[in-house]
Amino acid sequence: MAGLEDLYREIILDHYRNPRNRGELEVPPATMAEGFNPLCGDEIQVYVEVRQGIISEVRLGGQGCSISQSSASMMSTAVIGKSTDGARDVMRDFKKMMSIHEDGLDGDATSGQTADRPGASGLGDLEALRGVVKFPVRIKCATLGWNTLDQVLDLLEVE
Amino acid sequence: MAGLEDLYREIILDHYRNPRNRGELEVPPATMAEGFNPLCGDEIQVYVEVRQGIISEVRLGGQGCSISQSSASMMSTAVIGKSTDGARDVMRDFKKMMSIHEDGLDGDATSGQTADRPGASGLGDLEALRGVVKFPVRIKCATLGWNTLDQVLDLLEVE
Amino acid sequence: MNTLSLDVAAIKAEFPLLQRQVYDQPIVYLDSGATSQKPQSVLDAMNQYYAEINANIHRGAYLIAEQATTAVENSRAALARFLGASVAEEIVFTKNATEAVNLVAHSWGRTNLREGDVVLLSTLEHHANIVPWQQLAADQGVEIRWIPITNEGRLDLTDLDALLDGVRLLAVTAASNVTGAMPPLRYLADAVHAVGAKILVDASQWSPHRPTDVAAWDADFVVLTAHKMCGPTGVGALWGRRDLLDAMPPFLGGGSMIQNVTFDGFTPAEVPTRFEAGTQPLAEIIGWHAAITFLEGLGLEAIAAHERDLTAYALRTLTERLGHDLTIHGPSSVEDRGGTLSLAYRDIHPHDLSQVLDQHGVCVRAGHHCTKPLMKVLGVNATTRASLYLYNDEADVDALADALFAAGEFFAF
Amino acid sequence: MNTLSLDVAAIKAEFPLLQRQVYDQPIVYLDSGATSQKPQSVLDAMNQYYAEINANIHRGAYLIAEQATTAVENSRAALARFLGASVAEEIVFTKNATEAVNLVAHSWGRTNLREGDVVLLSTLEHHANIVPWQQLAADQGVEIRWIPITNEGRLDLTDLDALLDGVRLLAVTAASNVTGAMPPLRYLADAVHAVGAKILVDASQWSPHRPTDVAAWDADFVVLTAHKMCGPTGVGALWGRRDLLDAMPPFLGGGSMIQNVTFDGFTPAEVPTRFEAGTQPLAEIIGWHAAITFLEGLGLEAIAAHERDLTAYALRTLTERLGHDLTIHGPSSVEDRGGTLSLAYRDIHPHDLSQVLDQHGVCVRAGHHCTKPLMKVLGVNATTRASLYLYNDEADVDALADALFAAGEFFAF
Ligand SMILES: Cc1ncc(COP(=O)(O)O)c(C=O)c1O
Ligand SMILES: Cc1ncc(COP(=O)(O)O)c(C=O)c1O
Repeated sequence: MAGLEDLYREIILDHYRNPRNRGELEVPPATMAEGFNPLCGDEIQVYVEVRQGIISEVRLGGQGCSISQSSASMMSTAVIGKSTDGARDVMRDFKKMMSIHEDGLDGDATSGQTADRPGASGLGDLEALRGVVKFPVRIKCATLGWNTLDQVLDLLEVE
Repeated sequence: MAGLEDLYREIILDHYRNPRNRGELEVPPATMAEGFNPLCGDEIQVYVEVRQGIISEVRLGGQGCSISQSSASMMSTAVIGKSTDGARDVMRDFKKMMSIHEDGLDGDATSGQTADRPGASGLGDLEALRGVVKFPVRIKCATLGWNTLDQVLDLLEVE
Repeated sequence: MNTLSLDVAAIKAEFPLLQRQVYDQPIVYLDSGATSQKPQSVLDAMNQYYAEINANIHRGAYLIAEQATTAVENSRAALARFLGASVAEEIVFTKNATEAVNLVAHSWGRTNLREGDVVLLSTLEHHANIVPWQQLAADQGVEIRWIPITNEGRLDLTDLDALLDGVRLLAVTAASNVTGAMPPLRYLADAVHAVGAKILVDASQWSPHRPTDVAAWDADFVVLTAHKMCGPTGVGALWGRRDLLDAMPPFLGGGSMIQNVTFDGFTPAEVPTRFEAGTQPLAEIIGWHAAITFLEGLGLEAIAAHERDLTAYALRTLTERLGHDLTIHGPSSVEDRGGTLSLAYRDIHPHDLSQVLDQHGVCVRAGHHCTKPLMKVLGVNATTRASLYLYNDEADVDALADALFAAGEFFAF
Repeated sequence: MNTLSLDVAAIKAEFPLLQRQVYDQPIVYLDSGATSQKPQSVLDAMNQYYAEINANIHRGAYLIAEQATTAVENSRAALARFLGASVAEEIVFTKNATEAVNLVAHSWGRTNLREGDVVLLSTLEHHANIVPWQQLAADQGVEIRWIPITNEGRLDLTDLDALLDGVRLLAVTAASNVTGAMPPLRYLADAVHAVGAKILVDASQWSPHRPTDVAAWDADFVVLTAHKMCGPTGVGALWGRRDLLDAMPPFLGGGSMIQNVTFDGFTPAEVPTRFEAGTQPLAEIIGWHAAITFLEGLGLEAIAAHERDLTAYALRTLTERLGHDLTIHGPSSVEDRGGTLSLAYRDIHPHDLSQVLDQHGVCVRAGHHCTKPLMKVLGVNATTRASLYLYNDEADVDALADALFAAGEFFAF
């Protein structure tokens, strides 16, 4: 049975208490998208500025729980300095880590231990969010910022 | 537990084998309505001719099971010679006998014995259909002709 | 304290789930506003259905099909009586309260409402009683108007007369699933009828807790859902005034709801069959009957009295124990108020709060509770909601207070 | 005879209802086409849900709500795999197959079809796959066209090319609930796709009996219902191709199906949540998973083989025993045919016939089986239908033959 310590790892609480990259960016030159967690009403704004193909700045607005806030905060530090493709790679790895359907359809999602899965490396601090899959209802919290980043990247591609 | 003998009383089988008043009447002067048993697809046509306020003729068309056919057949003999109000009285008594909700909401419909209820007298041969309430699915068979007669009487009132 | 009018220990013993432990502690279930737990008698009724009379109804002329048909129709009659309806035919079974609202919006709404007509909603409404009307508004150009609320989370009826201008339907909850407020339904019905409009009452949060009487409300439509009133998932109902139902076209099409089908079209069946397309939730309808029997066994008045006392205890205890750190979004008195307590504690996000409460065995809901317009007015994204029911007692309230306190410690950076 | 590929005695023992007696005789249940019986494992799964994890899903951050959420999503994944779907998100839970057809007719139909477009139906269709299209036709001026049938009750595809002119959707059953005929779905899908149309398959009478593979059919939409495949009442599903579902507007509005709701309107959620308004039939979804596990445990190929053998035995036995007094409305060979036997015996009305059969413990259905257009073509108002399933054996068929014979005696005036 999963306990609080699986969820509220110290680094998560740290990002919650001291969120990185809060604020806004001017649009344009930055691009912005807004995301909702339909289950709890949390919302987030993700601002991204790309210079010469590299994500130079990310800013985060909105409000949410410790999981959505810390996940977005860690996301911002993880993608700054990466190309948009590089950001998509991190996103893919993160979403893989968050997927309850991963270990084969119909498996018991709460038992899936995936530490040794290849793609899940390279996430750095974000690894601390692995415990969230044991709390399926909170997965949408952890992925809120990411899905919104996804929208921003889509917008950037269209531009 | 109800057995076949509760349903297929001899008089019912007799009316099924030898249906009274089969046929058609010219419309007008007669009035006709068509009824469907939506559960099984049976259909019936009821023709009624009224002269000086009295039902002078009834004819029945269509096809159906022994219960719907015999009930309609008995109905025809019961209402010929009556005023339309008189026909409605018989209809009310018959429907009362057929009602599974009668003995108080929520009662066990299959156990309700209502022989000593006042309104239920005067039905004559139609009393033989009392056993049908023990087979709730067949109630719609027994009332098919009556509901169609009801429509005819409504049409007559409008005229 | 031993003032409660129900023997909660005996009642708890009838609910299998309330026997279970979570994290090695007895469960403290305070989320009955989302769904109630079920007594053994309800599970028994469904098991018995499946083991003895499972058959599709209305169309089989064999014994178990007859028995299933009778059981379902008895259930309809029992629900009619429970609601104070005059005839069983006024009950239409649906899969939940949500489908029931949609049925009215599609069938009554699309037939009776035209561009410019107004549907009046209250700010307290659940999405189930908002979105179907917004869909109608988008399709037909109907206008949606809102009754505002007071600071205490009750309806603000000061400007009711003006609000009623052009209104064809008022759709209003009998009890808010967030603030607990219980609007004055008869007063509203009279006002609405005076302008020739209809009233639909969402009784989802009322019928589990208070005696329901659709005639005393003078309602036109009432929707409710079994799973919040000790019944199973998968079934709800619409009650509608017979003359209104009779005049409404079908909504879902399919088996059973027809009188005739030809290659060229169909003729709908009578009410209520007209609205019951396809195989109904048979076991669930029968389980619901057992739930009604259970509630009536305790007595709806006794349940109401119990909940009023327990709510008063909760309002007092939480305020005393947690003081200014706690906000309760709802009336501070128990008058016309259900046992729904929407809380904000310090600045701890409801998701985090409820997660810590869970570790203490305390089950509460965190979120917008499907009332986003109301959240907007309350100025929050989400609340933490504890909802009391007939199997809760003072010890459950105390456990909630303890757990809130512990959460405060956990997140005290 | 011991050629059947399932151990029916062992299987029967798992079904509580098949243990019961009617009129002091063992029950002979031959009405699985209307609804199947349920194995104990399905009842256990639902009881366990209610006793251990009953909670409303997706919105509670406490243990049992997490467990309920996981159980429901596991069920969705299991159903996806059972149907050969590529992703779980293509599964939308409904209350039955009927609601699933209505969902497509309202959401896809009202968005994509215009006056003059043709919806092609087969003459074999159940009202569930007729009436929603007739409602659409009446609302939008869509034309309904019918594929005729052969004397043996199979689709007559001779003029398919001509029939397809102007068609935007073919809605067709995978197995007739009257004649048992199983149309060539892949052939139809290819023909339909060649003219740029879509195909909706009603798998209600297929999925209980044969391995289902929506990809092999190349279907666009598939509907099915749990209660005919050993699952509980109160739940069904729509499978739809992801790109089609993604482009469809919501149908029922309410809680859960939204991303955001404001005073001015709502934004729908992603697929499949978009189509799942309100509290879902949670216990039923979980019970359905147990049913799928049960069917997969026996093996769908083994079930199919068993039913083919038993159907062959039944066709042979009934014809031998009852001769010219008996008419079977359906294919005389077991190829592309299910175990549904629609009978006419002498001139005894099906209602009367089934009533006498009941006294012999034999449960069959009498009526139009929600296929009135088909009845018209067959030239009858009703048939007596016996339908075979995995728990039936040769003794059940023999009991049917005996009872038919006895009914002949009873009504021999
Ligand atoms: C072929 C067919 N389609 C659809 C249905 C409808 O299923 P349900 O009543 O569960 O919606 C049935 C069963 O009655 C059927 O036999
Ligand atoms: C006030 C209110 N109305 C409607 C509903 C919808 O009920 P259901 O989800 O059973 O349709 C709910 C419960 O979620 C509710 O609290």
